Amino acid sequence: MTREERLENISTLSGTDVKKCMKCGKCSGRCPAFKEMDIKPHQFVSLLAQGKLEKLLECEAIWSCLSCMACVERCPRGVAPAAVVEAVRDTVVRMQGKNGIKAEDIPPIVDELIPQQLLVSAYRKYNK
Amino acid sequence: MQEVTEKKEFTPNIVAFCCNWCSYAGADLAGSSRLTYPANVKIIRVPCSCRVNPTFVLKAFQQGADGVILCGCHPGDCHYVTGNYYTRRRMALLFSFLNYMGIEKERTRVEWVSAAEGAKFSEVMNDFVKTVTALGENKRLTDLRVKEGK
Amino acid sequence: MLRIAKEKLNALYAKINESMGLFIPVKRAGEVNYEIWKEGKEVSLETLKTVKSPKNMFFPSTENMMKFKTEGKALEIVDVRDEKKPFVLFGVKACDYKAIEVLDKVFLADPVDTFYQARREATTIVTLACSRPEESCFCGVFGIDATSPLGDATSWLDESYLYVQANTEKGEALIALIKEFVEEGGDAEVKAQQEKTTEILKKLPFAQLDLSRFKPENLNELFEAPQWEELSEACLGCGTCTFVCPTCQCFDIRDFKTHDGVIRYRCWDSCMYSDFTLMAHGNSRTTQMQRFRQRFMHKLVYYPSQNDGLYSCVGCGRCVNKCPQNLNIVKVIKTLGGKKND
Amino acid sequence: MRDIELKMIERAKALLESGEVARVVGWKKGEFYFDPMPAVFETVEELNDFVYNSFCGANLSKYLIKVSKNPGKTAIFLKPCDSFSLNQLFKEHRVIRENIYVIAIECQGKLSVEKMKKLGVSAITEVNENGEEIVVSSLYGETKFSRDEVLLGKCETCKSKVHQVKDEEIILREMQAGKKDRFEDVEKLEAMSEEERFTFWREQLSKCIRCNACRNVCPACSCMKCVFDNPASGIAAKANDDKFEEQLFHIIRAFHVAGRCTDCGECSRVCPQGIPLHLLNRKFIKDIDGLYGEYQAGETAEGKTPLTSYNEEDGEPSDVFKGEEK
Amino acid sequence: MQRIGVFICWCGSNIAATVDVKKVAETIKAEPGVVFSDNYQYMCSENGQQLIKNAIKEHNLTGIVVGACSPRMHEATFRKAAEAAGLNPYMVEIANIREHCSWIHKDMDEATEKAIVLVRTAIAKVKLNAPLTAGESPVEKRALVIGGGIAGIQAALDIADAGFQVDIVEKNATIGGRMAQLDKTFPTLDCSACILTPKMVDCAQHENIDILSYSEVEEVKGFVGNFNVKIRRKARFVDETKCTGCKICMEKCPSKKGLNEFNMNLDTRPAIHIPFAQAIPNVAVIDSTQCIKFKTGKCGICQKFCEAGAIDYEQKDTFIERKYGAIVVATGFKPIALDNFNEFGYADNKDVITSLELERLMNAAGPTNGVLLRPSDGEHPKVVTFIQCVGSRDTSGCGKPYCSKICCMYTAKHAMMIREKYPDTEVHVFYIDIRTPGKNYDEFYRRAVEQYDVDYIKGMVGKVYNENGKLMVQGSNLIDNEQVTIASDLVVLATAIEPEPSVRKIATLLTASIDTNNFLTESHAKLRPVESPTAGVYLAGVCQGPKDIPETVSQASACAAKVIGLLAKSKLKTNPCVATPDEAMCNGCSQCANVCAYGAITYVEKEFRLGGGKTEVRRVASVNPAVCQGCGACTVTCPSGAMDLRGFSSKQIMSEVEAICKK
Repeated sequence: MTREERLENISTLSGTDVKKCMKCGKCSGRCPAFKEMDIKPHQFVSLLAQGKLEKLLECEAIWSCLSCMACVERCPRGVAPAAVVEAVRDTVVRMQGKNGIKAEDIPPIVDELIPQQLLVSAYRKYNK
Repeated sequence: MQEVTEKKEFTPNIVAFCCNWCSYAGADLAGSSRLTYPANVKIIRVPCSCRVNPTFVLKAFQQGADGVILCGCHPGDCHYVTGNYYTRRRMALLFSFLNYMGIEKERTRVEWVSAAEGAKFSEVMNDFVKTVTALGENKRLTDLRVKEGK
Repeated sequence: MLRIAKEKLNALYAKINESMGLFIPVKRAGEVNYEIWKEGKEVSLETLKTVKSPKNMFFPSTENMMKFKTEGKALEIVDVRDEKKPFVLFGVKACDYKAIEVLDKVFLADPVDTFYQARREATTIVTLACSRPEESCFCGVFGIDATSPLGDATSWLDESYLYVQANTEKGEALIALIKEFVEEGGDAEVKAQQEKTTEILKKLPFAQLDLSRFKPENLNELFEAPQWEELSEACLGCGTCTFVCPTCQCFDIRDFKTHDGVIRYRCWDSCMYSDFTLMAHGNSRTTQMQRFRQRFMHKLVYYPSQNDGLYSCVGCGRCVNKCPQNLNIVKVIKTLGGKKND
Repeated sequence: MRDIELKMIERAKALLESGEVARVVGWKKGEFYFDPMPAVFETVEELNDFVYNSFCGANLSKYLIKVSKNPGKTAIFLKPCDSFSLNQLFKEHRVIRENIYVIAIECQGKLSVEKMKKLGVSAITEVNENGEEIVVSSLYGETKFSRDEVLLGKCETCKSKVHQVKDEEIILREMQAGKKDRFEDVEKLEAMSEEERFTFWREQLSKCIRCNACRNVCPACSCMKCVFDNPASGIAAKANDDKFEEQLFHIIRAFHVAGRCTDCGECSRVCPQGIPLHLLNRKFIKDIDGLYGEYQAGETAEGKTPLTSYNEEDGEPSDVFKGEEK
Repeated sequence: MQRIGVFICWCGSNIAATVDVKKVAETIKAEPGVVFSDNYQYMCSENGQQLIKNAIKEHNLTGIVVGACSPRMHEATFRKAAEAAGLNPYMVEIANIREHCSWIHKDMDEATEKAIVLVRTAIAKVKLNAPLTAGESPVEKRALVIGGGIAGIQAALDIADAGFQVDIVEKNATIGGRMAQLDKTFPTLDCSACILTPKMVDCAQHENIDILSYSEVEEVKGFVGNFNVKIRRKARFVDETKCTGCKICMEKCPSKKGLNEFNMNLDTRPAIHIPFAQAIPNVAVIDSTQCIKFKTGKCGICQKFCEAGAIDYEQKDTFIERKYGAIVVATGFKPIALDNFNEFGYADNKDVITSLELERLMNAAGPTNGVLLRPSDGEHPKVVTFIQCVGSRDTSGCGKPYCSKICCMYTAKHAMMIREKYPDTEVHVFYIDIRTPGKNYDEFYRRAVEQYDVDYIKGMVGKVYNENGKLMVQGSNLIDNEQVTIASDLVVLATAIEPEPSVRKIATLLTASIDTNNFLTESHAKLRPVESPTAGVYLAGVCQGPKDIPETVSQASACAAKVIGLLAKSKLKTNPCVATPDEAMCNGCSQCANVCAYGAITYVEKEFRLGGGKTEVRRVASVNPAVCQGCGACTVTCPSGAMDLRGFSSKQIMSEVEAICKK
């Protein structure tokens, strides 16, 4: 995959049109994991729009995004920053080859207090 | 193989009836916004979509049109209060009937396009041309004599 | 007498079709009409009466005559005639064959209708005798023998065979063309069928119609007859009688706009229509009674007065069967015809 | 049947004699039992030819447009289905209610000679009705039919035995509506593919000889001048040999009577080529019922038709194809 | 024989860049009937029109086709030119080769070919055109203004000053509208009431103005110059002619817990009330849903105390019908409901308020007498945070896709006023963009930042939540790429505005078109911005699009100018393109009348000759050309084709179809 194709692929995977972003920052304003993220939700959108693939692929924030979708919910323009995060994450995972967790591996390590949503999002995150 | 290439070259002839107040203005807006659609769409201006007699639609097919589309104000917004309500009934019944006679339902369409919907106008026309192109030439409802080139 | 086994007929049609067109009764969507034969079409010689008569062969319901081609402001006349192809007209009943004689007197008289003439000359007519006439038939009244029609060749049909006999050179040529299908025999069978049919013909309810008053000298009296009003009362003014009639010959000439000019064509017209012979001042016949009267006066008085007494009705009975409101020429003949009808 | 006929003659006589009406519209004898003709009776003497039997299928209501313009009242005998047509004519001001005296008559379904002939009978000389049994004598022998076998097509799907307008009635026996569903054949066609439907209608309409019988018999086709006869309309035509002409004529005709057609079935009855023209009109009726609510033309003599009214919530033209994706 | 002239316009390069105009003009010369064909750079210019006029005269043209821009642009221009040259103006057809051709196609050959077809189509039509003469209709010298806000007031005053009668129909009990609720106005910080109320008084005192308050338009019939309007005068249960506005009833009324709409429901008012001190008319109204008398049948205290005897519990809605020559729609706006924005906690926290609520809280006549106190506990807020673009520029479906236009300015105003009055208050503003086009507008906003130290944060708020009585406003600071949380005492939402919902009904009554956002559509976005597509109906204020007070007032005055121009005419030319029946073919079936929205079709009994000396009386349709609007609904209903439409006859349209389909 060329660089362009990869960018195109991220865009397709995300299913969101980053050009619709009006740079209001509401996504980052709402993000509960904001402080944990080296690249903020609005920057994901902005970086993808600018085609800055390397910055996206190098970031750590894809692992700290909770996939809570609050940014998607709040975006006034119908852009889905979390979907971009997820698309970048997929891309990174796929570039690494198959190393995700399997469903059967989870039960032994599950703490009863872990919220269900976190499990689901973790599964989304690590099983690509 | 040849048939495939021939089909590709087929450009349908589309007659679009547009009401003066909404859809014709919508087409104007598509123009002033430079929103393209294929040149084989030709527009006839009518005061209201309710001016379009089924005879005109059939006349178009007789003369070899491959698709006929009617555009009017959105129901409720008719410049003439109720005109498009009648259009809606007339054309629903006519198109259903034509299909009952075996005429491809994709050849006929009604769309409500307001004066502000230049983009919609262009989208609708692009889509309609695409649909009719895929359908191919109108053979079931045409008067072959018009094309007689003897 | 020659005969052809019925099961060979389809092969025979195919053979004829190799060198000439074949116009023959064909069943389509439940009704039998003359059509150009094609492999796979359902021929129905058994049908007594086709809905439309075979006059279509020579006088098609629509016929292109010429074309005006325009380019910008220039105009060109284009010949579009294509009526010279040889045809076999197959299965014509005695009444319909007689009707062709009636049409000939119109179209082949001076000025000759060259479209009609060309088709007529290019066609070989094979007639078919009747064996099962019905209540609406009254060809006998016009001196027609339904059991032995003429034509270029005559045929008879029974359960197993089609019997053929050539009457003219054209007929001989046709039989030569299909000789591989024919064998000798059938004289006795044909004779027996003719005798049987003749008996039935005598018993038909309209066999004894009296035409004696339909003479040129009674023209005015018949024209003024008060009964027309009542006879025509229920007439819808449709063209059914005209269009199923084997002798009606009226047509209209119209133009059709094409993408590059105009096609001038003629098509059947009916004197029953309110716009028949419409002129600038309006119509010559303004009421349905007048139009109704015109049709029957023409069949029974005007035409014979110009054609040595030949009626332009052949008693096929199609109008009797098909009139939506059951009006017909028999009712006219009975009302105005003569003593015997009373 | 005969008892009804006698009662009808009796009433017609009384009405004419009393001067209550100037004329009576009914049927008169033909050459056979099975070919009665519509007729106008102005004197008691003329009533000698009056007839009413199972072959009186013709819908007489349209004659009133012309006949009722003459001075005096016109009495008319109407079968239930014909009464719908008359009501529709009232609605369209083509006939004035005050000028008409409607006598509602019994109808047990009318018979078709065409059907008998298609079933192999020819040279018919006599027909006898024995209730449900129809005995046909011909030069070739005698045949028995059940009434249902030889019912006119329009009577098979008879929509109602209730007169929609009447001043009096002559009904001696109970009447039953048709046994066959009115929309069954339409549904069969709808279930076909576009291609199949096209072939079906192509086959049927290619038989059309453009005799205009369907139009001229139709009570809804009562225009002063039909567009097809009017050179100014731009679609006038007589020829019918080009496939488009047939389609155009029948589509426009069906559209012009849409919402006004009472489904009297006369078009199919009179077609010399046996084209099921009623299936065209019935498609409109079915669509109207389905899209805009049940509507029966001729049920009332007032109000608007489905095509001259609307509802703001009406569906879109594209909706008619929803749910039938193939 | 027809003699057609064809004129192809280049429209500078607008047409000529994609359509080979010379080729079009040349090709068309070969068309039958065409005797003249030419092209020119700007047909609509003086010289272009002269070219047309000369050709008509020199070549005795019987009809002309102009291949140019949309007929909606210049059809009238070319008709006038034709008329000036002695040709009937209706013998002109326009082929739209700009909007429908050159502007949408890129390929020169393709566009040229299409232009030729479009011109041929217009030729086919014009050959069947018939000269038409416009009829005349009288003009009712009275205008109706729907809505009594600043737009309606300004329009009414201007029209009335020109000497014409004006009625203002206002659905509320007083005129004044939204502007009456405002505290100060930007960019000058004038007191809103101080500049509005004198105008309200002017209205009340103007001899030519009739204020129909507490009234609604029920039905509109007729057409430009001749509207017939039915107005519902809602029962206010107080006789308007007797009430002196003494307010004793308000004092005595025992039911005082009604929400005060004028103060955005921030306080209460009695069941019988005058909306605000300077209300016009200064007449009370009873809220019958609240009034004890209406609910239980007992009470009647106000009646007892009313010295003027103005109280009438039996009052019913009444209707008046009036004729108008012109109508101005000025129905105004309302802030959107915030149901879709629970992230800002509006419903859960009393101290999250809208800007319009803040206006009332700041206003001396408001619930707090102008002292800024927070609604929850009446404390003075120390930290105030503003959030802009709440519901505006929102394409997610929760809010409105457009910019509400006024929020940037009023938020700056609010921020500044708070800082001015309460310098100890900390003010933050979350914004996406600051939009301040307008005279002295940006300067105004900069003053808030530079002079008043308002903290403008570029970024949007993600959520507002309550933590120990503090409103935590969490949002992003995009410049610093930080997420910030501001503990605030009061949060003000700059809520998007939308057209007053009743405008939909009014649009339907007036057959004025409305866009997807419920804004009324103007006739032309640039050149006819105050006219609705319905002749005789004009648009003022926010009903047409978001705008501030100066813009609204300008538009209202522009409307007035249009109305005055219309009413000053003694007669109007009517559209000659109306339906006409061919009586000889009419069946009299009434179907056409059933579909006529204007009641233009009636039936007459007419005698016809049948020939042979006989005659027949038949019922036939008759069209009133002054009432017919020319939609053509009747033409399709007529099965015999007896009904046709002038200017758009069946034959004309069919000939256009033929010309288009010709390949």
